[in-house]
Amino acid sequence: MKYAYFPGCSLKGLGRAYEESLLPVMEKLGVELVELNDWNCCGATAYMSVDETKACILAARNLAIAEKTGSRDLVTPCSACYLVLNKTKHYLKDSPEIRGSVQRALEGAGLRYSGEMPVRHPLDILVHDVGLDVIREKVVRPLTGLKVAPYYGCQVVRPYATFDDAWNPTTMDRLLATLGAEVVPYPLKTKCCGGSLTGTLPDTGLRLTYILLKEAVRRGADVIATICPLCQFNLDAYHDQLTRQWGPVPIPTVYFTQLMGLAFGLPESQLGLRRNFVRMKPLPALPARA
Amino acid sequence: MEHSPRQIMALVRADFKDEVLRSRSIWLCASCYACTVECPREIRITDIMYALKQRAILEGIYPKRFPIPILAKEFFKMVHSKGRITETLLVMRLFLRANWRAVLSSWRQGIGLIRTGRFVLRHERIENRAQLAGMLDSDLHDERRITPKEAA
Amino acid sequence: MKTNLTNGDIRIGFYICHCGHNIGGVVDCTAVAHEITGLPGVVVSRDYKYMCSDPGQELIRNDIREHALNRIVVASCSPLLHEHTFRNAVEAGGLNRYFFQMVNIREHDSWVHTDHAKATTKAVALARAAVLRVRFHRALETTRVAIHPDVLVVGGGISGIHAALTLANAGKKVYLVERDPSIGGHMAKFDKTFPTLDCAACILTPKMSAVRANKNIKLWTYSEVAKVDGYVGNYTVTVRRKPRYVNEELCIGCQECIEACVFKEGKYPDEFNVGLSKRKPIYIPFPQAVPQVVVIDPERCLQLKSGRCKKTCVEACADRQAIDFTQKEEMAEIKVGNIIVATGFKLFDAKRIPQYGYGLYPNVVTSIELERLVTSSGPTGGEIIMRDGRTPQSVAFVLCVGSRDFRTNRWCSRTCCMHSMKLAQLVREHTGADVTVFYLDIRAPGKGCEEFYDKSLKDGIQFVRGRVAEVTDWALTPEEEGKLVIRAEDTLAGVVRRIPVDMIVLAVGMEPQADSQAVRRLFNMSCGSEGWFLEKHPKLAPVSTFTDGVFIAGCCQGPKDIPDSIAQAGAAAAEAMALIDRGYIEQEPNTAYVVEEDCSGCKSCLPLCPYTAITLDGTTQKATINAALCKGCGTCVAACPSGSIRQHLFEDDEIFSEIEGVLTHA
Amino acid sequence: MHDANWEPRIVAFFCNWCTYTAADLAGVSRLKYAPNVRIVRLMCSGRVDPQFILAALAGGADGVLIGGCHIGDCHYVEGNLKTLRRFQMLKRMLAEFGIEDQRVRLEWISASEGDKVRSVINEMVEQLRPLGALALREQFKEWGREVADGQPVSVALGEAKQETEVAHV
Amino acid sequence: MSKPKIAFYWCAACGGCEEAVVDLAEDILGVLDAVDIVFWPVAMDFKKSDITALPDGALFATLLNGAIRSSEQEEMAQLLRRKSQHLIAYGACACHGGVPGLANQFSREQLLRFVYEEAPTLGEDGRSRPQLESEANGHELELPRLHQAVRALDQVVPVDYYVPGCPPTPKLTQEALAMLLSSNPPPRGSVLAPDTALCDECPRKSSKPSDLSFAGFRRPHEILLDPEKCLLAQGVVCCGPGTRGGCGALCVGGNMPCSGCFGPTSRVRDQGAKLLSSLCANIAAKDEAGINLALDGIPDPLGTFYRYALPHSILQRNVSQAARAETLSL
Repeated sequence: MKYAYFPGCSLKGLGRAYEESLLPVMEKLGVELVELNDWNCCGATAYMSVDETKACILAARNLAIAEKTGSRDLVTPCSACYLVLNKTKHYLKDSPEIRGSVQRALEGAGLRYSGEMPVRHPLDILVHDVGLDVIREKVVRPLTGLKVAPYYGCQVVRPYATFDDAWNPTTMDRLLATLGAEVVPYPLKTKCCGGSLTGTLPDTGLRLTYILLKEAVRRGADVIATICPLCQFNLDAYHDQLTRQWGPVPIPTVYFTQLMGLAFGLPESQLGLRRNFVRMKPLPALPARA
Repeated sequence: MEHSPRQIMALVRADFKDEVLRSRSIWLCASCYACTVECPREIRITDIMYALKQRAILEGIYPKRFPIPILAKEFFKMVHSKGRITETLLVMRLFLRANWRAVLSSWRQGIGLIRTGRFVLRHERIENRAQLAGMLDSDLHDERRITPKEAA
Repeated sequence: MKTNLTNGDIRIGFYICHCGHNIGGVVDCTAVAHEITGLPGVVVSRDYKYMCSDPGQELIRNDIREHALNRIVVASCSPLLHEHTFRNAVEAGGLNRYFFQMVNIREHDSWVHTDHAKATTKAVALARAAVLRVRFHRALETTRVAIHPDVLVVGGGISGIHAALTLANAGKKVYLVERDPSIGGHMAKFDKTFPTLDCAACILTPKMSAVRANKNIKLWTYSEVAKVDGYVGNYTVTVRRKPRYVNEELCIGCQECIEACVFKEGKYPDEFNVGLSKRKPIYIPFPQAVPQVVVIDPERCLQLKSGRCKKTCVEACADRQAIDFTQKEEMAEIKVGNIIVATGFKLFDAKRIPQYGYGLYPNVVTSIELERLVTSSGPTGGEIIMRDGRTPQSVAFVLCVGSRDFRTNRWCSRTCCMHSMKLAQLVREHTGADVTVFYLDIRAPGKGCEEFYDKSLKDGIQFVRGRVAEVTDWALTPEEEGKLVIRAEDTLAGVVRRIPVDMIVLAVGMEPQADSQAVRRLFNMSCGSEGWFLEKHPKLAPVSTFTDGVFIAGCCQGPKDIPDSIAQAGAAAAEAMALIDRGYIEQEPNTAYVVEEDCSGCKSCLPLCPYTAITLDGTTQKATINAALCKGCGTCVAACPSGSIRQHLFEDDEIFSEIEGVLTHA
Repeated sequence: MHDANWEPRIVAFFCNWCTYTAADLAGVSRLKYAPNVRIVRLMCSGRVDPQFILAALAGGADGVLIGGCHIGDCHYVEGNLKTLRRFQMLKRMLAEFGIEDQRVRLEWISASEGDKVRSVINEMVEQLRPLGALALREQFKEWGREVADGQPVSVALGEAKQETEVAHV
Repeated sequence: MSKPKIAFYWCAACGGCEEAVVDLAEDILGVLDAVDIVFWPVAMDFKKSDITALPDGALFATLLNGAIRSSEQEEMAQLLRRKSQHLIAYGACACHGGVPGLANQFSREQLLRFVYEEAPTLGEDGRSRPQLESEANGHELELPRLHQAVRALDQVVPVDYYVPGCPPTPKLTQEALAMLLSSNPPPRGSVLAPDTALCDECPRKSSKPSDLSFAGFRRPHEILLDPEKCLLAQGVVCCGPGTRGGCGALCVGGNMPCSGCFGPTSRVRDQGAKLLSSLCANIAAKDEAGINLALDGIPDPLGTFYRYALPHSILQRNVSQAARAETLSL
């Protein structure tokens, strides 16, 4: 199973741990991710605020590069990239005007994009293509006893709920259960984490982050598993301000791929766990007869 | 935020252009699409907010020194020149432009990033920057300054 | 064989109607009239403001006399609307009513085109076609079809009951077929009715027992219509009677067999109480059920499933021996002249909106469930209690659940506002809890309804204007702990509010029945795009359908409250009675007929007729058409390879001339 | 080839119960569509004799539209089924006659689909525009000139045949 | 007083109708008693001048067979019309265009190009078209011009009576002649054959089921035809129901389906359209795919339904864009 891979700027920057844990896990499962060469930033949520057509051109360049590789699907782990690339595909399909501008831009650069290549998320690949049974076989060190709150964030299920239900997604829940973890029922799984507001308008943004962390603690979770670098950063980086403003919320936030790595018995150092501000406690001891 | 999304829609329909474009509300939208998915009349509210932001920047009447539009423009410039974003440098640029005092108050995040080896000072770049710049400039929008795409 | 149409015989009067501005505003009527004067046979050509008015029809009558006209053409609105009016005028003028042709230049021309010149050209072309066609018209007589006096009413809800009673009280014999074991429909489940707050059972049960007592009504419950053949006045309906395993004549509803059943207490969800209580395999739907007869559920009764039961119920019914496990499904055939379809509606399944947590949080209930809770004969004896038995301190009503939403049902279900306010007042009365109603627009249009809304406000019921975004159980503040939190934007206050409540009632909207497509095909009706049965005309003929002799009443035609349903039921009964009392219906003489000397007996037409109206005459070995059975579709006429079958009102020459007429004009 | 303001002319055969009623609904709802269509009302689409379609084409129509109820909705149970069967063969034969496929079209339009009447008519007019006029009425006249005192127009409309006054000596 | 003069002539024909006259066998003597044949080029050496010499209307009747395909045939038809009191279209070609009429599926240019330039049998140097005027060893040669389309007789000159059939049966010919000579001939323009379909007199009529629906169609060579059973019932396309009777069902007698040579009844304007309407309405399939599958059993619809009556059909000929573009002068 071979996929074109679009990491996105975050996975090279603040979300480095996401890529560091994703690649070994995928390799363990025999999935080959071929990084697009010379990919550019997808524009995330900020670029579109300046110019819509340019935003589509920006994203379309990546789609064209991906199509040139000839592989069947394009995988992009970061929610913002996943949303922008899918949104661009919809814009190209629905708006002839934008399609015209983008086609012109692509031709000018000797590129072409037919619009057929599906943009997918690692969760979708792991659960639907690889399959939970194959993952279960790879589990060496089951996460029994670890209570995990599954947090999907907003942009991976909205507005395009392609591979999971928009209101109550379950792909990550089932994946974590396969790893042996105890999935805590978490009603805020698709609420917004505050996004870029935590940096620009802290008093508004951080309140959303606090609500997520508090509810996860109240629900007795040991750790929050997330699939988006921005969510991870927000939930991990502002604990001191949150504690000062609202009170302690002692819970770490990790990527679901890091938990998979642990379950597959990969060394912590290789999974970028030391990148966290709030470190994960060592896994609860396995029950005696495991 | 001065106006709720509902009021923004009403103001837009009532042609209160300045009132809307100068308001801070449109900038608070984190584009989480919860409203678009919930709207019983299937109105694409998030896309309308984007259109309003684009118009505000185009006509240069967004609230001055308000961090979010500044972040958007800095983001826009960095992508144009480098092809990729380096978050730490982007945030630095934002704090310098918007409110430099924030540089001081976020020293904890800075230290944390250094401790966890994520404090990058070198720009991430793509090789074919010329190709990207060419593509972005080929977009016709430049001549049609005054009429970017209407609100969807 | 062609009628010799030398121009001398044909004297045509052509009339074009302005219809106020509807036609005159787009089509230049005088120009059209002028253009038509040039056509062969046209003696009179006028344009007039309102042809369908009395003076307009007077015009036709006088012209026929003065100018000895023998053909009339009127260019105005759709023939489906006023063809009848003008045929009467032609007949009143002394001409055969079928020496007339109508031209649709309103719905098909002025109303749908903007270019005046092109619309006028089109009007001339259509008029020309009619003038050429009418030359071939021949005198015809309407055929009368006898109307069987009996009536079939499908659906035993309040509409079906009222229609059946109205007809039966007028002395007509009525078959009332109801799918459930008892009549009563949704109304039987209500506690009180708005806006008068009088008890539903008190006003419904007398009508239900009237149905049982009325000897003119043959009540077939637990039965469904399986097949309908024939046509207006002569329907043959096959009804599938599901086995009750209890003899209706013998059972007096003493319910001793229920006591004696091997199941000591209820085990299966009680449909009538929408699953809030349990029932045994042998049960009576609800205390005031009509017929007051027990029914045995074949899927649940041990004896019927496995044949190994002590059959304590049979022993309990020793003297009357009403229980009979050998009952089989029967197909009964009845002959009726008219059919009234009153099959009602289905409630929106609240599970389709996961944001409201129905099915996830036990204390989120639907309005019908609350209806059963608040009714004294309900599972909790009228006590409004939550699943854990506690009485709720705060109750919220969420309106427009599933309605007025592009993603589910676009329409407004009309009754949920009033229904919810009624339930809100009952909740306040029974529990004193604070009640909040989340609404978009309160719709209380009926008599006494606005006053009812005021009463609700005066009773202290909070009204928050805003569509509920979400119902969750995660608490932000301590007083939200253990409660259901409603997040909604209070659009009047302009803030997003979080309101913790104990119980939430979803006012689910109305939807067409799940099998409405199958039912409409049974009765040859059509459906609107949403799935409600389509009435002949939304304003002028709301209870009749395009199929003569088939009427619709109540919510199957669209969401409405009880007073409107009763009104429609009465209207449908009246219109059916009109047909019955007249005794016949005039059949449009557009049937096909075989010209015997032309027919070669090639039998190509025989398999074509779904009504088996075409048969081979044994002696002549030629095809013949039974005019009574022929519905006038014309399929055989188009198919006869030697052109030996023709159709009144749609002769080949008439249609060829119409084609030529619409084309020869520029 | 034809004058600039030429407009395609379409003859439509609509069944009384579904498509004709839908056209009325389009009128009541004031929907706007191209004025190129002339509607002929028949009780059922099953009554549409292929001869009518050929006569319309030969008489000068540029396109023919047949409207009937959706399969299963026919007021006469299965009149539209026969129409569908005939139409499949007629399409093949018209192709052999050299008539472009878009010129004759069959559409199922139910009584409540007023808007579909609008969209189908508008779409058909636009599809016929590039094909240009069929104009067989003029075409037969011109072809007729080849024979000295050739018979007027085509036999289709039947007058030619009946009223031939025999030039009798 | 001299016997009424009659003439026989053949235009675009195969000579079968002339054969039909000879088929009268000894009955021809009866005919000779009654009439004087003054023009019968296929049988005896008559010359066109024999006719031009006659005064107009001198001929009591002319039995003209064959369709009109060229300018010469048109001229002869005009001539004979002028010279005859009664002009009779004798045989399917004269009545409806006949088998030659099938050429109307193609435009004139298509025909000429294929026959003289593209046909596989042509050698390399054989690709040249015959010219109207040409010169050969000192002589001026002239050829009649090929018409744009094949026409039935009544599309060129007014016709008094029609005797259908390919060829008309001897019985039909005799009745026609007898009728002509009788004192009260039927109204002009009528067809001298019964006005009901062939099934009326078909021996197999009783074996046709009353609920016949076609799963598919097969052609006569594809199955072993039961000599007793109605051919349509065996799934073979038989044009009997849409064709006039009067031939005594000769083809059906020869275990072959009727192909429609007697033309439609007087109430039908387009034989092909009517046959299609009746046949296809009775196809069993209810969905588009199934219907098309059944229709594949009729590979050449136009040839099957318009075998003899294409020129008399409502469309008469190929009206494709190309055909319409060809100018008359070609």
